[in-house]
Amino acid sequence: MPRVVVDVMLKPEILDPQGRAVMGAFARLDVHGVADVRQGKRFEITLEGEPTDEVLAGLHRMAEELLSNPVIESYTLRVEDAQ
Amino acid sequence: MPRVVVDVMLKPEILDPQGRAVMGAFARLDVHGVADVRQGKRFEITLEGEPTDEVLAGLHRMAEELLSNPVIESYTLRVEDAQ
Amino acid sequence: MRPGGSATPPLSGCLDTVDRAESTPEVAQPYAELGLKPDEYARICEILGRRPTSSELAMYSVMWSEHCSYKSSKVHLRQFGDKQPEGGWPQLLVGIGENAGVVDVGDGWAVTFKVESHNHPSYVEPYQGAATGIGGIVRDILSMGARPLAVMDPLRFGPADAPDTRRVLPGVVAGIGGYGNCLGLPNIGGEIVFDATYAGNPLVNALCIGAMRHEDIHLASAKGVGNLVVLYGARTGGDGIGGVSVLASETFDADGPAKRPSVQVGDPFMEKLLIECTLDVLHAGLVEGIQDLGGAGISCATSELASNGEGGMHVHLDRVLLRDPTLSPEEILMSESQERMCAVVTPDHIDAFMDICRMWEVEAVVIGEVTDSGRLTIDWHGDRIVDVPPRTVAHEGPVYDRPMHRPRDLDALAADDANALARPHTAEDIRATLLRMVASPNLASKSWVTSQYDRYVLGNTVLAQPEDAGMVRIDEESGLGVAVSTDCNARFVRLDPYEGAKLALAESYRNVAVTGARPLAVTNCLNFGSPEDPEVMWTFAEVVRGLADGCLELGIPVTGGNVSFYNSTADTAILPTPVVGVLGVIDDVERRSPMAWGPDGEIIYLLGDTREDFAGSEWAHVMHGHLGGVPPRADLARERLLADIAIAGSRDGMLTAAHDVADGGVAQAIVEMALRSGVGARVWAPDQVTDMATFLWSESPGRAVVVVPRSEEMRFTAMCAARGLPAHRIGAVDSGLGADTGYADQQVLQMGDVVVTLAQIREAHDATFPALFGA
Amino acid sequence: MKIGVVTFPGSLDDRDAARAVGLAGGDAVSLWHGDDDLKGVDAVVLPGGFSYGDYLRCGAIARFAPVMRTIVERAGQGLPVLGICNGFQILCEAHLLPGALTRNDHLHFVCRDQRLRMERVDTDWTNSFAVGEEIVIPLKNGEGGYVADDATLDRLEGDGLVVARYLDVNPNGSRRDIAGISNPSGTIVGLMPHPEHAVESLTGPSTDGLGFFSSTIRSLVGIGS
Ligand SMILES: Nc1ncnc2c1ncn2[C@@H]1O[C@H](COP(=O)(O)OP(=O)(O)O)[C@@H](O)[C@H]1O
Ligand SMILES: [Mg+2]
Repeated sequence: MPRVVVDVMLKPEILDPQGRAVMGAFARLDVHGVADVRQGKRFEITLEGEPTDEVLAGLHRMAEELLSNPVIESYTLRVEDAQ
Repeated sequence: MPRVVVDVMLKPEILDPQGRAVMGAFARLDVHGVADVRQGKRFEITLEGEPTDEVLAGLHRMAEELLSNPVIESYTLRVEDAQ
Repeated sequence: MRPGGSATPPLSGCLDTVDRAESTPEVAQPYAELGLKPDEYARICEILGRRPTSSELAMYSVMWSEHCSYKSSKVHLRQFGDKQPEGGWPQLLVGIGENAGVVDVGDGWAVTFKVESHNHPSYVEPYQGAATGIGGIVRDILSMGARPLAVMDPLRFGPADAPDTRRVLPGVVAGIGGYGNCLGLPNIGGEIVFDATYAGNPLVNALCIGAMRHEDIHLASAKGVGNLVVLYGARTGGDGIGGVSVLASETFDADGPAKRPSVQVGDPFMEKLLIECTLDVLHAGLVEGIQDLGGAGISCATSELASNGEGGMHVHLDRVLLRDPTLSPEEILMSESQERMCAVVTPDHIDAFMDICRMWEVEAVVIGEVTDSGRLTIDWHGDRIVDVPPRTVAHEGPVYDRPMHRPRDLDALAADDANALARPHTAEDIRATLLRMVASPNLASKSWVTSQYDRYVLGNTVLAQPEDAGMVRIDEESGLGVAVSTDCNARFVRLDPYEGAKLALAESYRNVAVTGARPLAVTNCLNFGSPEDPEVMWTFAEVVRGLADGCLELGIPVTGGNVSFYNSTADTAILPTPVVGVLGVIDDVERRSPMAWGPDGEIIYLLGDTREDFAGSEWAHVMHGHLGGVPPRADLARERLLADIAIAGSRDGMLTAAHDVADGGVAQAIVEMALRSGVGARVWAPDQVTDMATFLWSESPGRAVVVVPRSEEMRFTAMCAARGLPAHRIGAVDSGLGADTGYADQQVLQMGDVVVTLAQIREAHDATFPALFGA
Repeated sequence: MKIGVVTFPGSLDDRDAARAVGLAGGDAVSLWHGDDDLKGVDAVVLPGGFSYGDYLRCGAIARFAPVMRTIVERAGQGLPVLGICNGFQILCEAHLLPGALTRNDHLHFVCRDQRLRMERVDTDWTNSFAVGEEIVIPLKNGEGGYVADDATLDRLEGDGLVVARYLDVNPNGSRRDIAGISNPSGTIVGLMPHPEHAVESLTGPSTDGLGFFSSTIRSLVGIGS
């Protein structure tokens, strides 16, 4: 079945305490060479049928209104074939 | 700068209350044609230099031990060029 | 000077230094976009003897804003200081003007508490707005040297069933819980009130209480020339500086304004580290002066510290650790990034200070030093960008005595008598009213909200929601504790601001006293519409006058607070909402009176007089959608007497339970006590009141329901009689009523002829919030 | 009896756990996350809270603290360890106990007085209770749903490793109403609800929580099983 993936990340200018905590852990665990870590959300949406324009329009609306908070987050949406 | 993306998802057999809540909201908001929603985490890791084998090995170790909990989650890791 | 004017090209691409400001007096500055009036801008130029640099403009504009300078409210707030007993307030250790006032609670302990608003940010982004509201007030308490002990959250929302309330309320609640729970502070109380006027303008007020030993009190002042100024905590980012981007864009970026978030994001984990780190450096004696970074960030902290101290400070702004390296100096000065503190440290203590920061993994950097120049000077990579007298920034902002006018509709409102509304008379109607009232959003169970808050952490919570006041133990050895309540029936305030303010004070005072704690001090958060509206301003002035008079009558000082103006949408101002917090002390928390009554046979007394007081009542609001009439007058002498009796009754073991009577009247008080204990009761109207609806739902002030074991009845009623407080025997706790009333095996509440099971009441009471906001 | 209470950055109930140890008659010793020295304690409590802000996953970062290295090693040799709430999460993340704790099924943080049934009472932390005893202690968590695959759950049940189960309501969607589990030898116990908040009638819903702390003291002096 086709799958839509929505990635939601905090906008770059917004503080990401989670990403920072992970950065800190990397350092303590001797992982080097990392400049920055940001943590966001990933939604895997399995469709019942084909990704028609109508379905995708609905999902874009959801990505904008429900899955992300446009005040602090931005999203990307793409169609994938599920393996 | 090159970027590594790690996606962490709950294993399929583990209940995902967040994904389920999103499903429920889709239905209430009249978005149809969706069979399933799963919510996971996305890490965007910006590297200081090139994604050498050593750096990637360290990040794989982190993805396995820190970013995901293998008891309930699985991960994928890939190198991307940041735009 | 010629402020404004678009003829002169703006600066571009270079740093606006003091030298440059001197040599380019003609440069146009966007002061209006930053909220400054032409005469305010002119005054800045006059103070400096030149035009301000863009950094100076940033500082003045934010520090002279309504929020930071109290320019519209100052002339009125003075009454809190002026109206005091001869010889001053004995309990006051630190008064208004510091981050928070401090009161003496005995045994060498001092307590500080304060309430602040975070209304507008919480409307834009409910979760983060509310979360950072908690974070901000906690830092105010911390900066006095106190360990924060607990938080409370007085909230107001638009109609409970409005779609926007469904967006705002769950987000606000999750934000308060998300931040407070992670910080490890118990949430011990608050308010949730719905009214149409708050649609589009919710009120999110946050209160924090802290305690310290007397010798640990710290103040925000930069003393000791040569001492170092340390900025520690989170890195500075672009949070909350949407407004100042106009400066950055004109000065630095020809391609238009940089993208700057106007939303601040909180990191409660960092705040927890900041608390522990700060208490460690304070207790190690490493700090001369300390200040939190709140609304105006570094601008506020440096100018206030300097202004309160020797008067001089020099800052190297480029040393500030940044989260976003593209920030301009103006933006750094105005950034509202959360979880930062500023300390003044002597040079020989700086290493020890830094060690403690490292231990808590808190970043710290010396950004400047105390000087005797009388000036606050700030450099950016060696160039002077600020050179100002700090008092003019921090304390000598503009003051307005704004025009006032009594609202034109007040007489018409008063004439619209609530006592004339149709009341239920038959048992059936009364029963239906009872079930509808307990399920109405303002009276319904709030546990949907409060179960999202940790009330146990720290292990000293003695009373928490839904009790009348939150109570925490301060000293585990002696049992010394404090109780705090916040209250405001804004409908009373709307109908009569002067009396309404006193009634809010009286209610909060009473809520503290019925737990057995002796009221000691007051904080307030005055939430109003636009001060530029003369009717709002008049109402504000009346409220302050009422509060100040009331505090004098009750013998408790205002120790601090906050004013939030501009709470209005295009066509409506909010109900005037002066949230009043009262703090009380109890020598031994074991002696507290909870809300739940005890076993069978205990006698229920109603203390005080019941009159026909339906104006502004919840009953008029729920059953008739009515707001009008003349609210009751506050009788503060009676409130003092009631408090004395409640406190003595608790202390001497004469009371098993006590509950204040307010919103929803005696009916609501009895219902809450019964639900809390799970045991039924029989209740009847006192002789004084013939009309059952008046007995049940009138909101006459100065009343409380208390429960007395039979063995104490004589002693208790004798005490009331001797002191002249009416005590009406209105019922008895009775777990066996079910059998007599046709509900065998059930707990039953009988009020007059009305019989209802606790299960029925509970169902109505509990269902409302889940139905509105999800299970 | 010296019982260590670990403080991680973001630990919140460490003071409470220390108080509970004291009320039960033990000596609480504070242990610092960055120290790998256990200061000679006879048992360890990993307290509740939000170590590292609960960022990433609860307990995921704390698990790597230096003190945990020593605790994992000593736990393998039989040192009694109790993990409460965040401490339970850390124990699972450190693989000292099986399974994991996930987001509550209703997605809210929940704070309530929770009734539990005690099921395994021969551990170092529960030997003061009777089998089937019902107790009420506070529960407060956002990620307290216990999950494990069916095989693990069956093994936990079959080997009698479930220490306590939720009664009345399942507050977080835990599989099989599990509120706490133990290792086979009963030295390590993880518990989602908070016994340290039920040690004084003044501040807790009961004093039922004291039993957990007095149990270790009993077993350390050799009274327990
Ligand atoms: N309504 C009020 N009643 C009493 N004091 C007030 C009120 N509003 C503000 N204050 C006092 O004015 C001072 C400045 O307030 P504010 O700038 O909000 O302080 P901070 O920046 O520390 O939060 C504080 O001492 C505060 O308590
Ligand atoms: Mg302050």
